[in-house]
Amino acid sequence: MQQPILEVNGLKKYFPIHGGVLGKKVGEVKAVDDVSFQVRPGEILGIVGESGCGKSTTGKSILRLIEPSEGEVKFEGQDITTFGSEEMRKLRKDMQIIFQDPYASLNPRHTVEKIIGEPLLVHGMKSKSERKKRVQELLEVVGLSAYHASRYPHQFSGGQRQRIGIARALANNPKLIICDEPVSALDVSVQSQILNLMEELRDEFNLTYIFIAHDLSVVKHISDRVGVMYLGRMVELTDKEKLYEEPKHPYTQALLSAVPEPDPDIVKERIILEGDVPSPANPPAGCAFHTRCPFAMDICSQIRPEFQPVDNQHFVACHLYDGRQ
Amino acid sequence: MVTYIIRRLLMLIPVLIGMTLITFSIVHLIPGNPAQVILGETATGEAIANLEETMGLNEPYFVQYWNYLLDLLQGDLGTSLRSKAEISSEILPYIAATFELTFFAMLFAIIVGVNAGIISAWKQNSWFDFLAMLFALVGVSMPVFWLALMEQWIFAQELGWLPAYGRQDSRDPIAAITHLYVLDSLIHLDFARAFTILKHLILPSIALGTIPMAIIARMTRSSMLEVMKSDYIRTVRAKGSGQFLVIYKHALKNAMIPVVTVIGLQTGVLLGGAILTETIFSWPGVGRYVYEAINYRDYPVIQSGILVIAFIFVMINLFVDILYKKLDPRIKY
Amino acid sequence: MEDVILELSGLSTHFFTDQGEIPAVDKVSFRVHKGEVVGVVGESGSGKSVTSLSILQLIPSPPGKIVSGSIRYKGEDLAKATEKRMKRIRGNEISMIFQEPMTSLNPVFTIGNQMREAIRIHQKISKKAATEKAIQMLKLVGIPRAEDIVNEYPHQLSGGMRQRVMIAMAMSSDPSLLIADEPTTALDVTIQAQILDLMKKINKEEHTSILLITHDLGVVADICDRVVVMYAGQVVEKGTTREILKDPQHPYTQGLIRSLPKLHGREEKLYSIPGTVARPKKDRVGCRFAPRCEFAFERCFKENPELYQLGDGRESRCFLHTEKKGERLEDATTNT
Amino acid sequence: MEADEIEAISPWKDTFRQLRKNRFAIIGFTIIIFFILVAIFAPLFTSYTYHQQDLVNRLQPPSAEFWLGTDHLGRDIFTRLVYGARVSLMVGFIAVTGALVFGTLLGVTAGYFGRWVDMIISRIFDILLAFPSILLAIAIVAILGPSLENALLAIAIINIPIFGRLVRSRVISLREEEYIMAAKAQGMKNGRIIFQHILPNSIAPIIVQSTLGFGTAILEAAALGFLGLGAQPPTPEWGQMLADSRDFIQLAPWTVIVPGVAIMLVVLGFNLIGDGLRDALDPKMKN
Amino acid sequence: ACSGDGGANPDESSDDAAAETDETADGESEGEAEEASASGDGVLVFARGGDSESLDPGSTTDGESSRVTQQVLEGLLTFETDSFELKPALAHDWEVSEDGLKYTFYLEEGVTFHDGTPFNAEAVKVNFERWADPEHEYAFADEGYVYSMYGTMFGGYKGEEGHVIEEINVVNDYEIEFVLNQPLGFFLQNLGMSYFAITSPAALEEYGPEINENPVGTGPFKFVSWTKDDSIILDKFEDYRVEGLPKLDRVIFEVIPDNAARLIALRSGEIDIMDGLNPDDAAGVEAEDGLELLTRSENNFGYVGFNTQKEPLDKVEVRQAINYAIDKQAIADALYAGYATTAKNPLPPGYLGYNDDVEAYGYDPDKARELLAEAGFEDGLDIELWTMPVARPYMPDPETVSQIVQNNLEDVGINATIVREEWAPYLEKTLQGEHQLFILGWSGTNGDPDYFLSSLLHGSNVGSSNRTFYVNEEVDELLDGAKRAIDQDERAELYAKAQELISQDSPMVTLVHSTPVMATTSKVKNYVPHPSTSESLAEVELVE
Ligand SMILES: Nc1ncnc2c1ncn2[C@@H]1O[C@H](COP(=O)(O)OP(=O)(O)OP(=O)(O)O)[C@@H](O)[C@H]1O
Ligand SMILES: Nc1ncnc2c1ncn2[C@@H]1O[C@H](COP(=O)(O)OP(=O)(O)OP(=O)(O)O)[C@@H](O)[C@H]1O
Ligand SMILES: [Mg+2]
Ligand SMILES: [Mg+2]
Repeated sequence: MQQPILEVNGLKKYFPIHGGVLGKKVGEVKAVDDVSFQVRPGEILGIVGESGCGKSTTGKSILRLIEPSEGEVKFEGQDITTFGSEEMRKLRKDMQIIFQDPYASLNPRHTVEKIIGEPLLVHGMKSKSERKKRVQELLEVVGLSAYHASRYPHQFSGGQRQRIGIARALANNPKLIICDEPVSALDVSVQSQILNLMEELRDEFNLTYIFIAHDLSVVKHISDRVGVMYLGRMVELTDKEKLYEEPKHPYTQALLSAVPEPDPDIVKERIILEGDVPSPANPPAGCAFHTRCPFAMDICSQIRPEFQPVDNQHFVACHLYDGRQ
Repeated sequence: MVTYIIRRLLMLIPVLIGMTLITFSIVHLIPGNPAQVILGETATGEAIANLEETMGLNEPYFVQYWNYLLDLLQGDLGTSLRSKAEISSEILPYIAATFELTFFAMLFAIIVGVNAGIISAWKQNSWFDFLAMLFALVGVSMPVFWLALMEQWIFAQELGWLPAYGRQDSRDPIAAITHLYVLDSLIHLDFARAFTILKHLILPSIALGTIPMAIIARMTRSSMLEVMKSDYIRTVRAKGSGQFLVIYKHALKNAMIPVVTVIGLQTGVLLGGAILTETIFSWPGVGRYVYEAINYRDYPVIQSGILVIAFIFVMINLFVDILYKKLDPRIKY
Repeated sequence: MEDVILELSGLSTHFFTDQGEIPAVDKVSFRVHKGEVVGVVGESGSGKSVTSLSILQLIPSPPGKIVSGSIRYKGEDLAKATEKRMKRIRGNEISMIFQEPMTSLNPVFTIGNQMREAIRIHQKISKKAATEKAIQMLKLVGIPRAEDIVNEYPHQLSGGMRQRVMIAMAMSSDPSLLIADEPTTALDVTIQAQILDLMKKINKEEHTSILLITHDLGVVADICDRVVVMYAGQVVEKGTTREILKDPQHPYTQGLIRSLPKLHGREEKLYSIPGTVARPKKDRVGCRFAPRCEFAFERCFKENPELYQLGDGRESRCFLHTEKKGERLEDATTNT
Repeated sequence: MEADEIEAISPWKDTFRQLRKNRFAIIGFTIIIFFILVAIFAPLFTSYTYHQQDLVNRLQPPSAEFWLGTDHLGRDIFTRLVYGARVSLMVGFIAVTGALVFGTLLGVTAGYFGRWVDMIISRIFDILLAFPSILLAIAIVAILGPSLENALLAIAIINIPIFGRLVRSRVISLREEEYIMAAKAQGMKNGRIIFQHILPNSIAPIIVQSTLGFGTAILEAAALGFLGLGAQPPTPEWGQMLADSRDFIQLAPWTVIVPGVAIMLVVLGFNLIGDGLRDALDPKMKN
Repeated sequence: ACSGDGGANPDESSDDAAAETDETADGESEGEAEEASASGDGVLVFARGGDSESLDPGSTTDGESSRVTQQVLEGLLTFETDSFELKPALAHDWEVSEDGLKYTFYLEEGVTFHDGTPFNAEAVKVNFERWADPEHEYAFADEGYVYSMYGTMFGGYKGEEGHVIEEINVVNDYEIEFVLNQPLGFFLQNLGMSYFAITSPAALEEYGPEINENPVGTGPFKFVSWTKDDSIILDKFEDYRVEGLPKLDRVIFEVIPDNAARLIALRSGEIDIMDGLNPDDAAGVEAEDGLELLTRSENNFGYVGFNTQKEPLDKVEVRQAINYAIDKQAIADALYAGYATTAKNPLPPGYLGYNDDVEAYGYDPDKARELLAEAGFEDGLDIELWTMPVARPYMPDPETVSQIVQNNLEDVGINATIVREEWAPYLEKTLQGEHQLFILGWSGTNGDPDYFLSSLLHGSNVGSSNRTFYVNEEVDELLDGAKRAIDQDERAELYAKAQELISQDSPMVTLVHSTPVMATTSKVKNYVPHPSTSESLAEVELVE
């Protein structure tokens, strides 16, 4: 098998909660709680889950935009959590991120030229004219025109801004791009433009994506493999066909059944989950999903299920599949 | 809640220590020898040296500071060089006088400011709004002392409607209990006197309260406008509530959250501004106490006076913070 | 018709701003029948919210103003009703819930306080009785621990719970019509499923008509009987849910449906409508969708098409429906 | 695409456009420009000097000869007023610049480096802010001795924590902005992030605060002048002019009214501009 | 002349909680009146610009304090109502020995203090010893009490070389004897000063260092309450030694710092007497019905001093030139609105030995320029002009004076830079001689010329009150002789001579003697402002 480009082992990110008279740490938000997966070069790994389940934190921890609390992140075989700040800075050429909010992720006081040109500058392209040329090239790649370079972000529509964000991410020919919900803020009709663009770019530049989203159909559309997160944990991870056709984890099943589809012919057996997602500051013991799980057993409230392969490359964290590997 | 208050109090400790250090240093950096001031133009060098000795002025700086801290911890603010009285007891009537003035100034500022702000927001872009906001802008641009002089000139001198100075009818002084004269006269059930005392409060309160009033009015207006745009106000309207309920119940409480902070800050500003107003209206308050002390180089009074004012200011802000949390249930303690 | 509860005809709401006059809602007409769930779909900025707010005269004014048209509620024109009359309608005859459950409740009052207020505005009952009614309503929408919840503040509840509270509040005076402006957009899928379920239940059990505003065609498929599609302030297509989703007539509707990634079935490269969503703009000539339309021809840029009646209450705003161009439209559909 | 029709407008141009539409701001600018011109060309307006005494013509009411009357030393009030504009504008400028420079430095340091640096700087701000400002200014001037320079210094000092806190809070909130995180993700160094991304985006509130600060500084200087702790005679500082004329309010009200109105107008001018800028720069007004 | 039965009328001290100030809380009810119900008749409100510092007269030199203590306490002697002529007070008679070293006083009998204890010779002795001896049990030196006026007037304190009082002998209850170690020409004059008023020894015992807030004397009014920076209330002392006095029931001293406000209050009738009228307002007051304008006689002078030991002011020509350059009349007219006379001597007219023959330096810029040229400064010179930061009766607006002086000097080619210092550093630095030109003044307290001439110009006072650093041995000798002489004519002659010399040497520009103006309502009768700035209100009446 091919050497993975990225390998995440036991990644954890706990945010401290301060309180009490002296403002001591009184608890932690377990935003990401022991997540492991691998990404192969050239593939698109989708990550889905409900709001607050830790998708963004996972993405940002991988890039060390948030310092992970624990765990290992290996990029091309090197554990980058041990890198110093200068090493890390250099590495950022190869690992990029696209943010959810195209409005917030562009500096409102910089022109598009500056926004896209700056990463070039900091990674060594000193010549102004060279940068200018490259910026125009990039703009065309993402479907904008060269004359857009002198504009400011607020003069663009959401979709166009997201294109600028993508151009910025592409500037230094990265190997891996983490896409944190890149289309969820966009209009439906524009969303497909961006999805198509991203696919084209992947093919053209042989990129690898981690594609984070909460929209199951979008993830399904673009990914090769999909991981499902619940309350800071990865509960299921496998090829997309397998996941959508025969989901194994009860949460995945419920999730898939709950998605309304624009097709009156599909009559679904809805699994309506009771209650809300528990707080990550105080996750249930054992399996985090047992409080809402229709198949919950005694063991579920006591022992945290292992995240393990049930079938070939089909990882699930659920006691229902204990001993089926 | 209690933990929050305790935490805030603990956080105050470094601030308080810093404050004592500053007041102490300020006072000791002021040029001029208090012994010289006490003895005046006619003093001999020897007499001055003797007095310095007795007053402990030639101890090393940090020894003096340490002694000062120890005394403070025992509630001892020192002894006034000028009156030779215990500052901790002498200062109380001054604080009461300032408190009364500040209270009424703030009352004026809040009542007028908040309502003007509300009506302005309600009738946005009406002529009332325009005039009120213009007035508020002029209000914040006006020097307090000038306003005080103008008031005194017009209302006391030219029109003779209101008394020009002081806290009460000087011919007929009140028997002070709390030194808050309005309260005292009510305790005595002497309503005629309460009326006179209130009359004395009008001009200085307006002079002192105008700037905060203008600031509060502007703040209330913008805060109200902001709140009025919010989703929950739309919800209330969708429920079929009338405008009055919308404004005075739902919008006001939310809009007051930032306003309360401003009120707290302004109260502190008032305490400072009181120095000017108190001098002009012969108000025997703590601002004037400190100001006179500066002229007199009354070290202990300057240092304690500034410290006490700053302390009150800090306490008001603490109180406001707590109130703030009470108004806004979202905030966790 | 007897059972028409709400009928908008030619409703235009404009905003008068520094940037000029914005026709956010432009001659919108549709009906809601008794017991029916009507969906209004359209992308962001297409005028859905403004339409719904116009019905209850909740448009922020200034800058907004209903410039023409009528809103007939049980025969009465709400566009001309006085504020006093509107107060009695709002929350009583017609209730409304909003997209953002996080911000739609007043953060500084308890749930009970806000619900009681909603109840007592329209019903002369004691405070205690109102509290009881509130608890009863909360139970109806499936909120556990309703007795405690009434004493809690909005921030202590999750998004789904808040949306239920909003629904409970809206339902507390038995309205004939419930307007829901994107009630589930801010919620997670599993929670959305709960809320949609609840709305269906209300529609079935209380026979409340629902005007559901959404941009999610999936939601429409799930719950609506009929659908109105909006684009740039105008209605571009109307029909039953099945008709719209299975046999869209307007190029925009077609494009929209084709550009959605599917959860089921094989996926292929997504269709995409070029360009960006048009904002409503005064004095725009031609079809609003023309710049993005792959079928656009000369006329589309010169005149704005009207809604063509396609029979059975189906309507579509496209010149392709004129006889001459009829076939081309057919072509386009079969091509999908 | 519609966006194509729009030319590239920088946020600054945009602000300027907004500002031009704001009638109050225009009035403010007019007032301030008027006073600036008056200050620059002071000697052209008058044939007197500001310290020229004429004891025979003490306390004269306004007349053709003395446009705004004379003060208790027979000096022409109009002349003093005109020269006083120099003092007031200078006070505002120097005090605000001083406070701005030091406040920004401290604020950026505290906000960006956090931890104990932030702790110490923030506590210093807290302590300074724990004193009512005018009181602190009085105390500082009392240490240094009354003079215009010292009053300026005191006003600058009491304004430092105001700017400092503002900048610090901007820096802290910007640190969490996605575009700052994006900059970090591009591999930019701290210095670049501070100077290219954080500071330019903090400028709007700083400008607003500076403009309003001009007004407050002038008021504070006047208050110190009034207490005899600011500019010293015969400097025609407005607050000090008020203090001088205070005893003559009944005999010669103009001596008191005129400087007061001047102070008010200038401060009003700055406040109008500040308000206008706030509206123009408020990001909420956009989109 | 009055009953000696010591006890106060018990009715008076009812309801004392009401008027209690903080320090009098210890059950002392004497002197605390019922709540102020006696509004209207018999209540006089006297408004001034600042509060008293201390109501213990010996421990302060503050005029605002004397003004009040004058009503509450009395000394052995006092002054006539409008001059420094002595008249009896607690001592009805006195004798001076030939050599001027022994003074015997015969005290009034049957006088009681306000606390009911009897006044006697022992009380006098206790008071004088308290002032003289820092170790005395009532000296309260540890609390910062200093009796500087005593030190100044009697040559120092116990054990010091110049201290003139050798011993004090109580002959009997009503006869007391002061033995001096050297004659002091103005010894009796000193005893008339309000600073040397007698406090009840019982009160000293009772209040200790808080005596400054609880004065107990034998005066016409007794102390009731003191609200700092606001008001001091005194009530009629029913058992006052003089029958029929005081005529008022109550006196309230009110603090109103703002001149304009004080005048407004007078107009509206809120107050009866105002001190510190702005001279510019005098004309208005005079013209107004219902208000009276009063003046105090001249008892002070303001001056521009020279540091005679510093370049270029060590040259007498320069000093004289400056003297000619300054337009004193203009200052008197502009600043004092005419309520001042230009001065030619550092002694107010009417004082013993005032030399009217001294020729004044008139305003003569040409002469000034001439003299400057003579001294070698034909091209002008630069000089510092120090100006005092506080107003005093002799100098109600020093800032303005300095500006006028600056202007005058400019006319003769002297470029004066105004130097401003806070009051304390000002006094310190001028003592140390850091200054060149400086503005200051002097007010009389005991009506004796020595207090003016020696303090300001005697060589031995360089480093204390002589800030001109003027030392002329001839002048010193004259002054010393005058101080020791007891014959007043002889003294007068010596002083006149000294003034002649001083004028020639020109160590200072004597500017003006001011006549401070005051205003009262027309209801106030028998109020006579005293040159010392404090006067007894015993005779004052209010009539409608
Ligand atoms: N800086 C932070 N401090 C404390 N808690 C945080 C912080 N950032 C995130 N969290 C918490 O961590 C959890 C996971 O957050 P995260 O943003 O990763 O979720 P997400 O899956 O991306 O959600 P969404 O779909 O809303 O973007 C949440 O409960 C969030 O409240
Ligand atoms: N207060 C307002 N002032 C000016 N224009 C407004 C205002 N509110 C709405 N509009 C304009 O009206 C148009 C329609 O807005 P509306 O809120 O109805 O869209 P929507 O379909 O509800 O979109 P979304 O899906 O984003 O909620 C928009 O183009 C918007 O610019
Ligand atoms: Mg996220
Ligand atoms: Mg909407």
